[in-house]
Amino acid sequence: MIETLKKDKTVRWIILGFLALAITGNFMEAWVQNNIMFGLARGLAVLGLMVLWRTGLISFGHALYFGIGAYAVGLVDRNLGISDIFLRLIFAVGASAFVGFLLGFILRKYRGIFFAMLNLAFSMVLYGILVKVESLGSTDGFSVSQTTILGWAPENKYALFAAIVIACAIGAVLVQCYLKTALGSLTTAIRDNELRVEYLGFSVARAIHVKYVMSAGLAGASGALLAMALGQVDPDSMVNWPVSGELVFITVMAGPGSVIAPFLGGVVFEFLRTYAFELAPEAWQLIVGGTLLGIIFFLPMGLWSLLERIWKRRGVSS
Amino acid sequence: MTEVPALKVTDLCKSFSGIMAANNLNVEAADGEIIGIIGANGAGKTVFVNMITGYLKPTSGTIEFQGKDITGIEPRNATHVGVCRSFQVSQVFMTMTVEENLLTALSIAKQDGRAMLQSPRAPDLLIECERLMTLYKIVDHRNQVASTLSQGVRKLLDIAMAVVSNPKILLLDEPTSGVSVEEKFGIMDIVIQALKEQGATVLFVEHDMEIVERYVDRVLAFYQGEIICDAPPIEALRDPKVIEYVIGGDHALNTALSGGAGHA
Amino acid sequence: MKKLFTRGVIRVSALAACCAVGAMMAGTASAKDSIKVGVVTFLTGPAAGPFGVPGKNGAELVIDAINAGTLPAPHNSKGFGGATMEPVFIDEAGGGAKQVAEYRNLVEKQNVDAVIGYISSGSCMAIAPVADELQKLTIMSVCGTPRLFEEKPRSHVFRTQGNAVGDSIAAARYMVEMFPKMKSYTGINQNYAWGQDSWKFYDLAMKKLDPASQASDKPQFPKIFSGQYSAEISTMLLDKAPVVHTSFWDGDIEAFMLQGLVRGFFQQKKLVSVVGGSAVDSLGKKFPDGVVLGTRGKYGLLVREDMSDPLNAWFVTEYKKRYDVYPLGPSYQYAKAILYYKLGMDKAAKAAGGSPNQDQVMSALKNMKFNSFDGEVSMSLGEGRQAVHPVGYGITKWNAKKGEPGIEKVKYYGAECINPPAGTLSEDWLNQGMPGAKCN
Amino acid sequence: MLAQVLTIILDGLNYASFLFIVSVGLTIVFGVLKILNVAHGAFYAWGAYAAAYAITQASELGYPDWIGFLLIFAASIIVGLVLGSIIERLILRKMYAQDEVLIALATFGLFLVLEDIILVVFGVDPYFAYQPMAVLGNVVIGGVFRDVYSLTLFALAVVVAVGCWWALTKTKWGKLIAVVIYDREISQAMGINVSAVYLIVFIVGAMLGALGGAYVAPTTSVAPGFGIDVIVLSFAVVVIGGMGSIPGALIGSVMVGVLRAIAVHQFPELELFVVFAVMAGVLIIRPEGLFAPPKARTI
Repeated sequence: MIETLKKDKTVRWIILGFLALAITGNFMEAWVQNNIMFGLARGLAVLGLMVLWRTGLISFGHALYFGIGAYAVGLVDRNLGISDIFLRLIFAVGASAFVGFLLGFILRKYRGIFFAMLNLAFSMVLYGILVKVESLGSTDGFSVSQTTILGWAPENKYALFAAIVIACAIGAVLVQCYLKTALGSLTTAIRDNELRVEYLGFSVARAIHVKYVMSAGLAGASGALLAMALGQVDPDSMVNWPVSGELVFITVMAGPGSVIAPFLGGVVFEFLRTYAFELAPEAWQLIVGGTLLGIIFFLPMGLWSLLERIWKRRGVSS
Repeated sequence: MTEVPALKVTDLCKSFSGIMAANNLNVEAADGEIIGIIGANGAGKTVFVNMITGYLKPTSGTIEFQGKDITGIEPRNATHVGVCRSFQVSQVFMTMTVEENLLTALSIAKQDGRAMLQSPRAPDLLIECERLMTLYKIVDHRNQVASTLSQGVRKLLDIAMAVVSNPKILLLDEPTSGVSVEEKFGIMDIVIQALKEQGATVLFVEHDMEIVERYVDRVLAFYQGEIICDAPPIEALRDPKVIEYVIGGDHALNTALSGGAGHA
Repeated sequence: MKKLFTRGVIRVSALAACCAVGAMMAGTASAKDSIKVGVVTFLTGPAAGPFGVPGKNGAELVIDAINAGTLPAPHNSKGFGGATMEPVFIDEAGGGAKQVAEYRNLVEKQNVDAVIGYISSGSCMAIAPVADELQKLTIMSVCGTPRLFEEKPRSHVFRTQGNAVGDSIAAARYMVEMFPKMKSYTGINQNYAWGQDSWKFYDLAMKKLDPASQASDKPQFPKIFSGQYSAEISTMLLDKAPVVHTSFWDGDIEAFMLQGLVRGFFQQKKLVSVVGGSAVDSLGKKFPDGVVLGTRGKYGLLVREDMSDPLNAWFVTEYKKRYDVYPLGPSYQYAKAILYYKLGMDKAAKAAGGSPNQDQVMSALKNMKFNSFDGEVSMSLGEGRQAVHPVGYGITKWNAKKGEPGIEKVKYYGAECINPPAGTLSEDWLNQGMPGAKCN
Repeated sequence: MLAQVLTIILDGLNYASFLFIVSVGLTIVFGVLKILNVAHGAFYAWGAYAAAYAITQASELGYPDWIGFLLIFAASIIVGLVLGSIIERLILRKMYAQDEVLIALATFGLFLVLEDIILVVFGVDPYFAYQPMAVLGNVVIGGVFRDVYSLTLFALAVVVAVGCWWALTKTKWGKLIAVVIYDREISQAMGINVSAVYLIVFIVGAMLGALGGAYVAPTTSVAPGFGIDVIVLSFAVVVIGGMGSIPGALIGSVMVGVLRAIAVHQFPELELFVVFAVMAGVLIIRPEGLFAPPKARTI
C-alpha cells in the first residue's frame, strides 16, 4: 500500500500543495488566511460528500454532522473546559461518526431523493432541538474559547491555520488511500450498478454504511475546525438547511474529479461569498445563487474539470 | 450420480398478489450438467432464476445446493456459497473499462477483508484478470469503457464477471438476447467452452432453439409457472406440449428443427 | 463554442484574480485625515425594514452632519477627532457564525478603525469575544441582552444602549403603578437571548414589585422571524392572565399585531410591548389604542412631539426632512453610538494632541457621560462600558387631529431606578429586591 | 376543556390549510416533473409580495377593501405564469436529463437569486396588506375570537383540494398527466406533448405556491426572507404524505398542522421539533410516504 501511495501522483500533489500553503500562510494577510482557513475546514465536509456523490448519493442534511461536530467542540469547551485541538477533534469526530453510524442503519436503505430528504429531516430535527433548548444556547448558540495545541496557547491564528491545513492534508490523503483500495473503488461500482455488486457477493448496504459514517466523521471534523476558527457556534450558521445546501453547492462546484477539489471548492466559495458580500451587501445571495446555476449549467463536473482541461491543453500544446 | 445433486429444487412456488408465477417446481441438476430453460415470455423462467439466486423470495418450497438449504438467501450469500448468475440485460459497471470491471469484480470475489483494503490492481488480481479476458476473448477491449461496448462483448463481460468467484452453479439469463445473429454462436462457443473448463453446473434461459439444441444436456420447458417438460433436447423439442406452448406452431418447429439439424 | 467559453472563463478568472489582488492592496491604504468605520445593521431579512434601515439612516444622517460639523452645539466640531468618517455598511442578516466571519473581514480585510452597530443580541454575543480577540474597538448600538457584560469582562466592547434589565424593570414599574389590579400576566417572546432575558427580568421584577402577581405557566417562545402566531394567540386568549408581555421587534411585532387585531386580542388583553415603536408607524391607524408601549429610551414616538431638547429637535427635524418619515428607536440608537464614538475621538485627540491611537480612544470612552439625541447617557455599568439612561413607557392613543399615532401618560424611569449599581449582577440585584434604587 | 380541544383543532386546521395550499403545488410538480423544487419557496414569497404590493396600492388609490381578494388571485396567477414559464422554459427544460438531486440543487440556486430579486424590486420595507383580513372581521368559536379570514383559508384549501382532484381525474388534461406520470417515455412515444404537459404543470405548481404566499400576505408582515422557512415545512408535508401525492399532501398538512397546534398549546418547547420528527418517523417506517403514487415498473 505504501509503495503504491508513494507512486500516487495525487498524494504527492496533496503533500506538496498543503505544505506550500502551510508555509505561505504565515505571510498572508489575516483575512486571506481566515478565508482559506474557513474554506479548508468546510472542504473536509465536502470531501465526505464527494465520496457519497461518487457513490451516487447526495445528502441534503449533512449540516447535521457539521453541526454535531461544531456543537461538540462548543459543549466540551463550555462544560468540561477542554480547549486542546486534538481532544476537541476526537470528541467531535467521535460524536458525529457515532450518530452517523446509528442513522446509517436506516439511511443505507435509501437512494436518490429519499436519501437526500431523510438526511434533511434528521438535520432539521437537530435544528428544532437546538433552537428551542435554552441550555444549548437556542437561536444564539454560544462562543467557543481559544484553541490550544497540547497545552500551548498560540498567540496568533497562524498555529490554528497550520493545524487546519495539516488536518485537511491528512483527511485528503486518507480519503485518497481509501479510494485507491478495492473497497474505495466500490464507490463508482455502486453508483453504476448496485445489483452487480450484490451479485458479486458484497453487501451494498454495508459499503454505503461505511462511506456514510466516513462522511459523517469528516463533516464532524469540518464543523469542529470551523467552530474553532470562528470561535462561535449557532444553529442558523451550523445546522439549518441552507448550510447543508451550501455544502452540496461546494461539492458540485468543486466537482468529483479529485480529493483536492473539495478544498479548492471550499476556498473559492469563501472568497466568492466575501466579495459578493462586499460588492453587494443587499444582494449577495444573487451572486452566489447565480454562480451555482452557472456551474451546474456550464461546468457540470465542477471547477476541477476546468483545471483538468487547462492542464490537458497545456500538455498537448507544449 | 449417487452423491447429492448440485441443485435440488422442491415444490417451489411464487405468487404475486394471487397470480402464480411459479407453481410446484421440482428440478434436480447434477454437477457439470448444462441445462436449457425455455418458455414463452411470462412463463416464469426469470422468476425461477431470480428465486434460486436470491433476488426473489419464494412463497413456499425449498432450494438446496449440494444438500444445503439456500431458500430465500440474500443474493450476495448465494454468490458466497457458489451460485452465481448473469443477466438478461448486462449488469456491468458502465463508466468503467473492461479491465476495471473485472478487477473490481475479482477483488470483491476474494471475500476477505485484507483484499478489500488493497489496491484492486494487485499483481495476483491482474494475472487473474488477464486470464479471464483471454478466456472470454475480450482482451482487445480491455481499455474500452463498458457503455461503449457492443451488446455481444458486454454480454461476455457480464458472464466473465459472474464467474470470477468460480461458482459451482451458474445461471445465465438469456445470454444471447440482444446479440446479433452472427455473434450468437461465437459467444456461446466461448462461454460454454470456458464454463466446461471450470466444471460448473450451468442453467441458462434461452429463446433460440438452435442454441438450446446445440449446447444443452437437458431442457426445462416452462409454461404459466409450471415445468411442462424436463427431458433431453431431442425429446423435449418434439414434445407436443412444448411445441404448442413454447415454440409455437409448425413453422417455428420446422425452423428450429431444420436449423438445429443443419448445425448438427 | 465550448472552447470559446472555456477561454472566456479562464480570462474572467484571471481578471477576477487581478481584481482580488487590487482590492487587497486598496484595503491596506488609509489616509490619516479620514477614518474607516464598519457599520453593521440588517440590510436584508425581516429585520431590515423596521430596524436595519432606520438604523442605517440614523447613522448616515449623523455621520454626514459630523463630517460637515453641522450638529447642534456642543457637538458642532467638525469630524471625529478632526478626521472624516467613511462608513462601510455590512449586513447583519444570517447567523452568529456568519457575523463573526464578516466581522473578521471588516477588521482584517477592510482594516476599519472601529466597528459600530449590531441589533440582534445573538450577533452581539457572538461578536464580543472576537472583538476582544482581534482587539478592535467595537460599539454595540441596539442589542439588549445583559449577558454581554455580566457573563465576562470585555476589553474592547462598548454598548450605548441600556440593556433588557432596565427595559423590563421599567415596564414592570409602569404596570404596577398604572394597572395595579391586573395581577397575572403571560408573555410571548422570541426564543433567543433578548426574548428570554426580557421575559425573565420582567417576571422577576413583577414578583418583587407586587408579590401578589402571578405569571402564567405557559409563556410562549416562538422562533424568531416565524411570522405566524395563530396558535399562540389562541393559547393566550384561553389563558386567564389579562396582561401579555412581549419583547417582539422586527417584522414579528407587526405580524403579531395584525393577527391579534382581527381576533380581538387587544380588547381582551393588556399588551405590554417593550419595543413596539416601529410597528406604531408602519401600522398607523391600525395600531390599537391602549397598548403599553416602550421604545427602550427617549426615542421615537415618546419624544416625537417634545422639542424642548435641542439635540432631539434637530434630530427629528433633520431626519424627517431627509427621509420623509419620523426617526424610530434604532435611528436614535445608531445616531447615539456614532456620536459617542465622535466624542471619544475628540477627547482622545485633544489629550494626545493629534491622531489618537485606539487605546487612547477607549480610555476616553470609558465611564463617559454625555448628552445624546435622547438625553443624558452615562457609561456606568460593565466597568464603564455599558450605558444606562432613562426608559419610558406610555399608552398608545391615535392622534386624530394630526392623523398620526400618538401616546399618552408617558412616564420615565431614571437610570438608577431601573439598573443595578455598578458591580452588581442584575439577577442578584432583583432577587435582593432592588436595594438602593433611586426613583423619584 | 372542550373549548381548548376545539381551539387546538381549529388552530391545527388553520395551519394545515396554509400548509396544504403551499405544498400541493410542490407535490404536483414533483409527481409529474420529478423535480424537488426548492424555488417553490421563492414563488411563495413572490406571490406574497405581488399581492401585498397590489393590495396596498389599491388601498391607497381608494378602492374598496374587498378588491383585495381579486388581487390575491390575480397576483398568484400572474406570478405563476411569468416566473413558472420563464424558469421551466429557460432553465429546467435543459436539465431534465440530469440527476434529480442536481436539479434540486439548481432550484436552490434559483431560490437564492429570486429571493434577492425581490429585494431589488420591492425593497426591504415590509408590506402590510391587512385590508382583506380586516374587512372580514371576526367571530367567536369555542370562547375564542377567530378571524373569518383564516376560516376562508380553510375553505380555499378545500376548494384547491377538490379542484386538483377534479382536474386530475375528470378532465382530459388530468388523464394526460396521469399517463405522463406513469411513464414519460411511453407517453412521448404515444404522441403526447410531454413538453407542454411539463410547462403547464410547472406553471400550475408555481401558481399554487404563489397563491399560498398571496393568501397569507394579509395576515402578516411581508418582509425579506419570507419564503425561507416555508420550504422545509412544505418539504416535510410532502415527504410525510408521499412525494407526488395530493391526498398525501392533504393528510401530511393535517398531521403537521394539528401536531404543531398541540405542541404550541401544551408543550411549546417542542413546536419546531415535532414537524421534523414526524417527517423522519414517517420516512423510516414508510420511505415512500403515507400515500405514494403508483410507479411504473422499471425492470
